[in-house]
Amino acid sequence: MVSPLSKAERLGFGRAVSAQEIQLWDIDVRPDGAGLPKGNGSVAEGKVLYLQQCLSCHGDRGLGGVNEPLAGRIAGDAFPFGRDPGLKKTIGNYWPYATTVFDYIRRAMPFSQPGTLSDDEVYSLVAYLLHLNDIIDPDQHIGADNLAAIRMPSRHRFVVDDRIPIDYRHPEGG
Amino acid sequence: MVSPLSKAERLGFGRAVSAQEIQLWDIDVRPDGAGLPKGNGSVAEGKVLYLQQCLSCHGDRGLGGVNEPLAGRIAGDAFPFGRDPGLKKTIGNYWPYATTVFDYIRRAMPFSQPGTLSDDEVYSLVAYLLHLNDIIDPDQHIGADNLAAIRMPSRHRFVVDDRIPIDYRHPEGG
Amino acid sequence: ILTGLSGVAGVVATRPLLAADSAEQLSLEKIDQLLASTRQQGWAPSGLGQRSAFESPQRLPLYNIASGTPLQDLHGTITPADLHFERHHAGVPTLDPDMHELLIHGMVDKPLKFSLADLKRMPSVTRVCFIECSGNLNIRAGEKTTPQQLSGLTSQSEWTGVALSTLLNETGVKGKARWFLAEGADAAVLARSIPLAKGLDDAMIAYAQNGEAIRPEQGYPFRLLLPGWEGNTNVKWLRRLEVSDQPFMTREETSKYTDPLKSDKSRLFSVVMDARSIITSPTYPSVLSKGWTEIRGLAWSGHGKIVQVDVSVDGGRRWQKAALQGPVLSKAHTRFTLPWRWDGTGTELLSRAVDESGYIQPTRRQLIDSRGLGSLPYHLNCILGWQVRSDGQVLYAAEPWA
Amino acid sequence: ILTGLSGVAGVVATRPLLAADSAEQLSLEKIDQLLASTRQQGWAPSGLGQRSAFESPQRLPLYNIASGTPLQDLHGTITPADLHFERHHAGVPTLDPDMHELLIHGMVDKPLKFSLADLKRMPSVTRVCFIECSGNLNIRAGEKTTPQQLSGLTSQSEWTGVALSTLLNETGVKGKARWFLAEGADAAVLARSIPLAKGLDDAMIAYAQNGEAIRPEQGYPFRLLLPGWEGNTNVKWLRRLEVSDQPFMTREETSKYTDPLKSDKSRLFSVVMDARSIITSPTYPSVLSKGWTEIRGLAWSGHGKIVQVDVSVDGGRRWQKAALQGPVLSKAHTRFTLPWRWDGTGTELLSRAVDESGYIQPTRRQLIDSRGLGSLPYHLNCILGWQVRSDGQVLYAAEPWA
Ligand code: HEC
Ligand code: HEC
Ligand SMILES: [Ca+2]
Ligand SMILES: [Ca+2]
Ligand SMILES: [Ca+2]
Ligand SMILES: [Ca+2]
Ligand SMILES: [Ca+2]
Ligand SMILES: [Ca+2]
Ligand SMILES: [Co+2]
Ligand SMILES: [Co+2]
Repeated sequence: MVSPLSKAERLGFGRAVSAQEIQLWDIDVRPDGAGLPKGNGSVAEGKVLYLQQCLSCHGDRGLGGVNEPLAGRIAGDAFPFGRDPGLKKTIGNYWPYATTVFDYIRRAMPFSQPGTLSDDEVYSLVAYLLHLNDIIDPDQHIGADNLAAIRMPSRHRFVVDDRIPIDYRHPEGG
Repeated sequence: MVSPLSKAERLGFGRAVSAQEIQLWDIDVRPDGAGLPKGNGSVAEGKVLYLQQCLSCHGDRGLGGVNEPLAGRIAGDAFPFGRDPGLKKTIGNYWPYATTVFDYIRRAMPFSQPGTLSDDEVYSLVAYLLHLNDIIDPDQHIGADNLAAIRMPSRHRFVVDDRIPIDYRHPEGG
Repeated sequence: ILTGLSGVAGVVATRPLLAADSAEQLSLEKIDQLLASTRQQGWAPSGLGQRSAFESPQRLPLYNIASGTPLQDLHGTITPADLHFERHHAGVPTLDPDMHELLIHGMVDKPLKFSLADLKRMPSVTRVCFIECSGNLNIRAGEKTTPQQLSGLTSQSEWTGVALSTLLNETGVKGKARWFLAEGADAAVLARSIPLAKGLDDAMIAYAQNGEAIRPEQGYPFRLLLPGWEGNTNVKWLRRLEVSDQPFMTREETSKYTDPLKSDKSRLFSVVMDARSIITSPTYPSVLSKGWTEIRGLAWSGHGKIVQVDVSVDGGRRWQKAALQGPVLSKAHTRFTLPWRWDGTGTELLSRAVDESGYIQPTRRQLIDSRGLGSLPYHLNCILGWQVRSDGQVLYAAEPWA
Repeated sequence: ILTGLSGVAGVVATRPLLAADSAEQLSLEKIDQLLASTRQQGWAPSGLGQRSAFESPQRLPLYNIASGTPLQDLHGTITPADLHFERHHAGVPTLDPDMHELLIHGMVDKPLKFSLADLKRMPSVTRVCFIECSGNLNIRAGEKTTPQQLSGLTSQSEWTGVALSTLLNETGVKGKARWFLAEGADAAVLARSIPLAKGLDDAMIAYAQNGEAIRPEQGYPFRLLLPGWEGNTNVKWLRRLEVSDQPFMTREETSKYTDPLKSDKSRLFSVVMDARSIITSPTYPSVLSKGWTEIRGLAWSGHGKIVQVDVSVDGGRRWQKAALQGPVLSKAHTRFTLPWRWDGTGTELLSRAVDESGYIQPTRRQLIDSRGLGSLPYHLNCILGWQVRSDGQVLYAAEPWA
């Protein structure tokens, strides 16, 4: 792709921003781990937080809540979603990247107080949810150093829509 | 002009209407007198009505009211409106057809109680206004038989826009 | 993760006025403000949306008989229905759509009354076009005049309705018919004579505006729509069409809406709106700052499509072709734009529309010379100017009368 | 003066159900009603218009996360802004336009923040296009389902804003950049990865909708507009664009908005909305009467222009080409119509859109066969049917699942 941008004259709009201004909003976490903040958490800490802040909506151990189910695997890591519309998608049976769990919880959860969890707390909640989904052992810590390396069970199931040309570089990471 | 209508199939919409339904709405009066209702009126009766129902807005003898001036001639029936934007247009110095006076008063006046004048009352008001504009004598009656024949002073000043093709048949009447 | 930040220093150097000091710390208050909307749930979905509390566009009521569209506040080409200009002669009537009918009679084979339900079931047509009052231009405007105050009596909608030709096909039309009277159900019982040729060309009985039922001020439950013709002929609250062999010479087409000429004549039935344009930005009351800006405006013509708009940024010495935002539609407000880098010196901005008939928007002087000063209350479609003062103030600059 | 009335008798004879008896006298009450609106002044001009008291179109809120456009009540192609569908993940935030800015950073030469004032001063583009939630179709709809309930999560506006390419020209973009993240300032901080190619093609930062400031529910003060792409990618309340060499794999493009296939794979980035159409009239809850009517609907495609819409009035045995209301725009709701004379026998109405890429709107069976039943929650653009019962009732007729 050749950028058409180089040719046009700049108009001079926009203001320069400080690193802090960028940092404040730059909360995304990519599959290759770019964006993961310093810190780490544990399954045990995550469980305590989950009981306090998540259980009411997502149910005991991530199941049976009024909102999305968060846990559950399919035997043999089968992936029959395309054939069975009744199947519930969970982190364990569907989500291709563990980094997305961190990214999403930090963005949007808990639903009524988003943005209130510390980075360590988010790591702990990710650890607990990965554990609930049988992806990590109960004593495994999750942090900036290892989250991107977690290989999710359904990672290999995802294909990019090839019906239109998207110049797609496969994201690195788990 | 060839009507393109003859070719298309009728769809069957609309309902037939009674003569009374048409009559109730068919209030227009054309320059050739078509539409003039039976009846007649006098300048004297018109003056009484005018004082009661029109004076408050249009002023004494059609002048100096808060709303449109209704009377006034230009010496020699000159027509310098295109050159002098300050000139006030009146029935006497501008209106091309007397039938329009009847049509408009019956439609729209008095402003806050339109539609309340009898046809005879409208004829009388027309008579009074034509008299105020020095178009008829004070003792002349105005009615269905003679209104269309009144020749208005500026009648000959009006030309149809010739910059676009309008298939224009000159209206008959005064 | 702060890729690209290395560029900031360079930006600071070259654009000191705009650059934030990257060493400067954000206050806690500022941080809260930058994150506030992401920390609490917003409002739930609703049956009807509302404008942002930060926006309050308004029509400008004039003498109790009209209200103008805030042209300087709008973008694109569609006028929101609640900001469509108004001009009425006896206020906005309330009509019950289950009762109100359209009578077609006169020189027809079968007089018929059509209900709104009939119209909605019949073949429909949709088109985007402007409506403009032919009295649209404040002749006496001073320099502190907005586009809305100056010429806000024009608006544009997507109209849907039934082609009048479809209705006349139902009634049939006698061979000698040449005109029809269109009459409203308002307290002015406003009536205009329309050549049948226009009625069979592109006239429509419109019951919808921008997708929804036509608004009361625009003629609910339906109006006559005559694309490109002066607003007054687009009779609202339509109740009756009488087909005739001659015009009716109503007060609206004799006492009013005629154009006195310098030849001591007066022009009847000057119904087509000639091409015109107006710059909508920058205009009063905006204050311009130096540098790049986009000159924007609207151009339209009752004769068809706009083919060109010229803009002058030096009071008319040189003219540049503005870009026209497509699709350019016939008889429709057409958005034009011209990039401009203002150097801070006083000047005057002008725009000039050209339509597909070859008509070029005239100066006021040209209009006076060809028609006469007394003709100007209607169809005053002259080139309009905006003075940009060196302090950035933008003022309406009327062409001198003499 | 009652020319043409002679025809009345004939009309009465041939259309007895509709004809008024011309001998019948109108009651005094009826006469009063027929003249009422002409006898009293109506309301004065106002700052903002209001709908007729006889009209109350409403969105239909769904589960507190969405609301649908009343497609069956609308005409033409523009959706009034207050009836534009909603879909949000954390409600509608309140953003102060003087504070809210757009940050562009990542693989750019100069990270910059743009204010709304900046955007409004920059080169503007305007286009009409639809937005549609890719989850738009109620899979479990029963027969008493309106178009609004069935697939009301699509609407159309005239959008004005700044081409994203213009903004990226200000920041510069690194040679290896291929994607960007678009992120909202709502409490979901909703984020999607977008290929840079789309960003440089026709993406826009839209600050205006149907001429006025974009409405809160549509992203006030500005949103990302990706013509033809699934609604979720058109990030509202936009606060940040981060340019990158790879996608970010947010929850909205992995856990959600991916399409499981029968091949035991799941499709990421199925972003283009394939062609579809829906008949909007006659549909539930309208009751049809015999005779002539106009079948109406909307067709659209994210791949470009609609080139053909076929309508069947016999459950799919024969198909007729519907008329397309021009101008037909790319990636835009296109109104189609087909005249129809209903004879009173039960039947089924279907519509099928074809776009300029040659794509033909599929049946649900075809979608299941090619993708799998589990893929249907998103991009379910199948042909939709409406059963017309002999009593005139019109009911949604879902294609059988098996
Ligand atoms: C008040 C209710 C509520 C609480 C408390 C809550 N959530 Fe949620 N959660 C939701 C809702 C609603 C959604 C779906 C939001 C959407 O689709 O936009 C959701 C979605 C999620 C998802 C994505 C599910 C998917 O399949 O895409 C995750 C992960 C999640 N929540 C984690 C958490 C965690 C961790 C906590 C506690 C820190 C938490 N939630 C607290 C309501 C809640
Ligand atoms: C309450 C005020 C008021 C009263 C009372 C009133 N008028 Fe008027 N008249 C107006 C207004 C306002 C107009 C202009 C309406 C418009 O332009 O739509 C007008 C216009 C006219 C015109 C047309 C003037 C022109 O130059 O086009 C005539 C003729 C007229 N009135 C006659 C009458 C008569 C006759 C009566 C009494 C029966 C009457 N008016 C009572 C307010 C009034
Ligand atoms: Ca980032
Ligand atoms: Ca810790
Ligand atoms: Ca008549
Ligand atoms: Ca008498
Ligand atoms: Ca005026
Ligand atoms: Ca859905
Ligand atoms: Co005129
Ligand atoms: Co998709």
